[in-house]
Amino acid sequence: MSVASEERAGTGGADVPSRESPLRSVTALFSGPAGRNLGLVIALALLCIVGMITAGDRFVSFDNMMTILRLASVIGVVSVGMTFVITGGGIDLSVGAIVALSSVWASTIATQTLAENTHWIVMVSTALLVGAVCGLVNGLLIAYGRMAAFIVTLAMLAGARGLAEIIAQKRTQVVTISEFIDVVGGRVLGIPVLVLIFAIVAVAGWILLNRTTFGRRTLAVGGNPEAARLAGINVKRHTTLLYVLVGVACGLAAVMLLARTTAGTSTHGMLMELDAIAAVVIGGTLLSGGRGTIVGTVFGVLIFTTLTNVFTLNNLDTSTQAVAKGVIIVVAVLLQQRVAARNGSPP
Amino acid sequence: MSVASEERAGTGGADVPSRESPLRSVTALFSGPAGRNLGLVIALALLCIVGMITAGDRFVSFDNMMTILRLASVIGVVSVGMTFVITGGGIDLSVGAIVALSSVWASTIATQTLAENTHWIVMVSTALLVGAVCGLVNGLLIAYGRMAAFIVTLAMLAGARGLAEIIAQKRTQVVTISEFIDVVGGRVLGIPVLVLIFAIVAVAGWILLNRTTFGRRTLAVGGNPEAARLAGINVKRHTTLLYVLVGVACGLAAVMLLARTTAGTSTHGMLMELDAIAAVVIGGTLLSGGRGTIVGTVFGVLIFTTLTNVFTLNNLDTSTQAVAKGVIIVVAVLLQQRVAARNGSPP
Amino acid sequence: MSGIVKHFPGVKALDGIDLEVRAGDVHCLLGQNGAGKSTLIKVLAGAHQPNGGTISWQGDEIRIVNPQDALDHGIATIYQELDLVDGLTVAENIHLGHERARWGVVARAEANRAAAELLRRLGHPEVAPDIEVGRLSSAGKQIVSMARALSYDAKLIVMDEPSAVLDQEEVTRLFGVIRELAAQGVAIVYISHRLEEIREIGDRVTVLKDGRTAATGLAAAETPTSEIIRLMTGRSIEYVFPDRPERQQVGDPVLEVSGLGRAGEFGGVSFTVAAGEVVGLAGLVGSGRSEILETIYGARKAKAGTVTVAGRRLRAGSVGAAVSAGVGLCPEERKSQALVLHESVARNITLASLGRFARGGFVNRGDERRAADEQVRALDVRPADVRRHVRTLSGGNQQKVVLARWLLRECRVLLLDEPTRGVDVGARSEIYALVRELAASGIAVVVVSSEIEEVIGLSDRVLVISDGALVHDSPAEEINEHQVLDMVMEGEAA
Amino acid sequence: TGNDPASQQTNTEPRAVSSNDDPGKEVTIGFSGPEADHGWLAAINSTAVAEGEKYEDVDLRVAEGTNDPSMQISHIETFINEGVDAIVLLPTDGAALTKVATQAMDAGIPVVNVDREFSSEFAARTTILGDNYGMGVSAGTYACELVEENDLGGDAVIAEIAGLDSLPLTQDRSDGFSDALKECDQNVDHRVAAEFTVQSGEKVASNLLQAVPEIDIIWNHDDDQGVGVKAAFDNANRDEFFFIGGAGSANAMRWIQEGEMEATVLYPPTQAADGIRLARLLAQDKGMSDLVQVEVPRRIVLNAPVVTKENVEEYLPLGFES
Ligand SMILES: Nc1ncnc2c1ncn2[C@@H]1O[C@H](COP(=O)(O)OP(=O)(O)OP(=O)(O)O)[C@@H](O)[C@H]1O
Ligand SMILES: Nc1ncnc2c1ncn2[C@@H]1O[C@H](COP(=O)(O)OP(=O)(O)OP(=O)(O)O)[C@@H](O)[C@H]1O
Ligand SMILES: [Mg+2]
Ligand SMILES: [Mg+2]
Repeated sequence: MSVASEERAGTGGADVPSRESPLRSVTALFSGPAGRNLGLVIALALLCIVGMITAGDRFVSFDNMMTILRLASVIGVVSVGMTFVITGGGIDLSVGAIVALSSVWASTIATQTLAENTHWIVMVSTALLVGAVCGLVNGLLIAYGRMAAFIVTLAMLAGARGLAEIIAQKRTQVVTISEFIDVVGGRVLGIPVLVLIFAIVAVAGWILLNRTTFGRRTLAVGGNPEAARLAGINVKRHTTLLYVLVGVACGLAAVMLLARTTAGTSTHGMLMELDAIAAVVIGGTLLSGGRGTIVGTVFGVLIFTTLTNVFTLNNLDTSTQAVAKGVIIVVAVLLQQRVAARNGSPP
Repeated sequence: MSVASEERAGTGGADVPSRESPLRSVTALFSGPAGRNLGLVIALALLCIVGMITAGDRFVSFDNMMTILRLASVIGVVSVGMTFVITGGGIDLSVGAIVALSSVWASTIATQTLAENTHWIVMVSTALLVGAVCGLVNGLLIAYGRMAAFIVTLAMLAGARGLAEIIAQKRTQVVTISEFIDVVGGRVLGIPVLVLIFAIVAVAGWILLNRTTFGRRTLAVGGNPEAARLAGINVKRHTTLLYVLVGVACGLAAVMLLARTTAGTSTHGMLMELDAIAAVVIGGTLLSGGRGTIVGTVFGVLIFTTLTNVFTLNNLDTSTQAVAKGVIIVVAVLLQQRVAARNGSPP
Repeated sequence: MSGIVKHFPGVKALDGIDLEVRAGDVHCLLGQNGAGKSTLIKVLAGAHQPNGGTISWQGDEIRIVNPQDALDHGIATIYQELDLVDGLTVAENIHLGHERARWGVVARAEANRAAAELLRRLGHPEVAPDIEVGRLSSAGKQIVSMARALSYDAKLIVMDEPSAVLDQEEVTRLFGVIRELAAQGVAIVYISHRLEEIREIGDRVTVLKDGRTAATGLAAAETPTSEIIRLMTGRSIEYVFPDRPERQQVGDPVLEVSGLGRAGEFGGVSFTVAAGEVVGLAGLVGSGRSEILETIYGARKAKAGTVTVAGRRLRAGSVGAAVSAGVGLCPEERKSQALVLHESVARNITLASLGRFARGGFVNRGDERRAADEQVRALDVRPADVRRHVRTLSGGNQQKVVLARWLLRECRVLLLDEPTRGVDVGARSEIYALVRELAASGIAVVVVSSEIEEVIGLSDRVLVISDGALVHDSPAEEINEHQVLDMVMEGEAA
Repeated sequence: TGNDPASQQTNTEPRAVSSNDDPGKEVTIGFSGPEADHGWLAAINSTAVAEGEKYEDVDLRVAEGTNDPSMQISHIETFINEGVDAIVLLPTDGAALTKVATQAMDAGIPVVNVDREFSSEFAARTTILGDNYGMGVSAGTYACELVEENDLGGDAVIAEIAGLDSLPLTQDRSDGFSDALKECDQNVDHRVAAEFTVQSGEKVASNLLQAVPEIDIIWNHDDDQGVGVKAAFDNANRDEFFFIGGAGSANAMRWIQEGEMEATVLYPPTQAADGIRLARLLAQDKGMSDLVQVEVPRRIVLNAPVVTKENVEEYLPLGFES
């Protein structure tokens, strides 16, 4: 049995190229990450074309682009965090509530007074810390308490929002530190700081997921937790860290909302969980874990915010918007699937 | 091959009884379905005890029990349907929206006029039919369009509610057929008809899941769809049927809401999806599919509604309620898990 | 390891096992399905916590509380159930948990290079380190698992049935690597159900039976096979294939396959199987045999050709049509394709014939239980408790459960894909006998196996598949192992 | 600044103190309202609770706020089971709560209907209505005045930022607004709907500003979401329009003082507090000594006045901190 190995390439699956059709070779260009997201690119492009046709200059203007991006930024940061949790086989329903609690805690009189006497960075740290602690509680209960993520974060959803209401007494707490609003809510080189933050988070998230051991382990933990455990990964600790990560993302989102709306309230982030999960899943991250894409998530977020923008530019009424949104989601995902299937990636 | 079989019994776990601790023998009583739900029984019992201590007669009165059960009935019917979908490996976020659409469609002037001229059963059928069709659309897209259930039903959530708003023009449509309200909203032998409907649905659901081929196939499809397919089960058709089933349950819930509130509106069933999923998951049905319990779901629903009732009787403020609810969910599930683990069933 | 005890709820999987492995030794662990081999090595690997017993490592008593501990001590394990992450690349899987990284950032080029080096050492330079593991065949995955074990620079490597999914040439290559490792002083624990392998590679043998050590430290070369089988099973069996019945007049063709093909997988496959005939499909791993079976069964949609069962043409791509025409398939990967793991044995057995126990859609659970019980007894599934979750059964017993499903269904055509993978000697001969019995009762059987000896020994007729094409079709008596191998290679070279 | 609970208390104080405030027999009053998930509803709740606390003879039971009519029905059923002496009910949906309110009335428990009206006369003993349609009319009429005063002509660009669009009250406000605009031959050119939250207000407002490069008048239904709306205006540096608010939060009144907002239409969150007062009187079988009438009237419709720079000082104490 001394057959040269290349004769039996079959074993390794390395015979794939030989079986490739001409069509495959053409689209092979896209079989990288770009290919996986080609459907999304097409969907977003179509949406932009519709925007351009129906709203013309009002749509393509720089200001409008920045408006879309600014709207995308808050939910985008949360969605990047959510991508990690979902890729790691979990889910977090409490993101919106954590955003609310962080925003409220960071804008209490006590915090604001302290920040006024020192530096507004105190507000920022408070929000991040509150987010991290909420995430930690989620993570510990899920990983070490072995409870279903759905249930734990649902409980956190109720608990954190209730706590936010108690702290804020259901009032809107106006942020009085104008320096904070000027900096975080302002612009650098014409680009809103919020958009920059989103960009940094997205890039950092991409690197973290695709280029670091943390990211690779996240995929392993989500894809096959038992295999990950047997490979010596501390699955519980890793899972906990994932929830802390999304908690910190929520804290950051709270900071961004504080700057954007100039107020902290317990209603911030209402239903954000659904929007974030939708963006992540539309982007191509598997809800069952083990496969995640930050680029897809960013596209998912942009599709949703562009959709709202185009709707508003066209003065559509809310009910029609809702119906159209439902149809567009289905079409976008079908498109994405067909394109992906053609590129040979698994569905 | 003439060796007596008892020689090899050791491997088999036939030695179970001999190693059983006294504790185990005691709790063995509960190791059946009752055991799996023992944690829930305890949680509900504790809740009732708290209710009795804090609210005394006001809590234990027959009327109060009926109030709890009537509140449980609508969400209960939906949750039973949801149990099937989740057991079959899916999820349905659109239940609330389908309830809204069904209620609105069944209470339009056109339908009501028709019903008035014939019989109110027309209204009921309309609601059930609308629910079934929505479920069918969900099911076809998920099973045959191979789209993620989360996304499809999220789209349906937006679409169906938008459609409901368009049909009702965002107005509340009052049900004028008093016979319908008297019958469905009335009592039989002192028991509210709504509660009877819930009871019938729960029992029927239990039989369907545990005693019929349909239920068994649901478990197989949820547990390992590929194995189910290779065993000759038509997985796609079965999955579609599951969504039709939950759609019909939503239609029925809409009928119950019509009788309960005497009105159809596009705001019916708001956030019902979260409540239903929470009840199902707390009940012990696996979100990943393959394991479902109707009894657990009923307990889950009862725990949530009793909780609300006890809170109201004790005059708790809403925010505190939210925090308490979060904590209680976590404690109930932990309790449930520990008891289950002690009974030897896998977590 | 001495006196290791491990309980599972309801089972005492290990009841005081002793095992001693020396550096540079290839220590073979034998035992029937469910004897506790995998459990023992999982205890050693830190995946399970023992309820009793001690482990000594290089003279010191140690406690292994998690897999990381074991790896830190230099104990690497190739698990029986493939333990890879589909979404990661080959290189990432190999280095999972001990990534080559700087400041947490993976050094991808370096990792790929190291992975390629390991794969080359295993004789598989063609496996690209940067392709996703999910796209590999099971043999490919097994190779990645081995590369992973090698990547640890371990002093003890445990291999749990690594040869189960490999064909003979792969196994030879694996043995080369094992010898090389042993020569470097690495200790190997090798588990297999193929006794001839033990003889070829093993130094010493430990036999487990029912969670206890039946014998330990036997010299692999000297101990006669019959003695080992006796130790394992408590009885002596002749490890032979059942007699092929006289080829009386062959029955009517039941299964007719003509011109069957799927783009890129296989094409132009035509053959017929008569009632009472056993037809074996031989070929290398990856030659497309599984695809052919699955296409006949309708689990994959045929792009060309037809499948006819008892004169009725089956609708392409419909499992339902195949099943109702009386075709059954025991798929290649039992865990992912055949079993609903957290359901009971009974429910897994009756899954395909639920309708029979139902009246008006209601399942008669008594009938169901009785039928399942009957099958469990007939096939000697252990433990013989139909309420037990299939997940807790050992691999071989799981395979029997899958077989039982189709026996209960009473099919006309049975397609068996690697029916004896991971099955112990005793059970194996039982399965062979069973296949014969089934054929005798008029069922047409198609068997795929990577063991050419098995294909020839069990079948009436042997078909050889090479590179997706049918290259040979003859009665089994007229062909031998060498001829088959030659054809397999030639066909591929052509 | 806006977090001082003390300032809240003062809002409910400036009322004529009558003999009716003398302690009477102990009464239990049940109060149920929608989920207090934003400023106005929170103010409704807190003023109601504060009102209840003011009377030693009132034992106020507050049910969990909810947006689910089915849940609210069960709260009312619980009140009936408990045998409270009166119920103050701000329904999530008037029609949906009519049946259970009628049951309460039939059980001899007087029901005070607040803000959103039942579909039957028999469901409430007394109805206190904030006038949603009237609120739209006030806003529209004021917009008409602005058009006239500033000579905006026939093609003035008028935009509307509504609240939660699925609520009937939002429809009423919008209807009133467009009906009033018709009077001066104007119409709503752009309409978006937020969700009564700061975040949603900011979101729809920033999109709106992109959709319409030049706006003359914007009416925002709700001053609470107005915080976000205003943040969007500031961020886009847009102030070419007249900004009219709704509800009348303290924030809005301060903006009016500072000239950052043109006006706001009052929609007092004290209705429920008034409801508690009336419920107490009903339960204690007292009349309204402030009126000549002996009995508590069946129907009270609150005025929806427009607060502008001219009269803001006068209304500031009524502004609720949202
Ligand atoms: N997680 C578990 N829970 C309960 N029982 C288990 C579990 N894992 C293994 N067992 C039981 O322990 C016993 C030993 O199983 P093990 O997998 O070690 O057998 P094995 O010797 O490796 O068999 P095979 O050759 O079939 O792989 C079997 O009876 C099995 O049913
Ligand atoms: N889902 C898939 N995606 C890509 N390639 C695949 C897929 N399934 C199978 N293949 C490839 O098709 C070829 C044949 O598959 P397979 O391994 O099932 O053949 P086989 O002859 O049945 O081998 P075995 O002995 O392992 O059963 C292999 O090269 C395999 O890598
Ligand atoms: Mg094993
Ligand atoms: Mg195969």
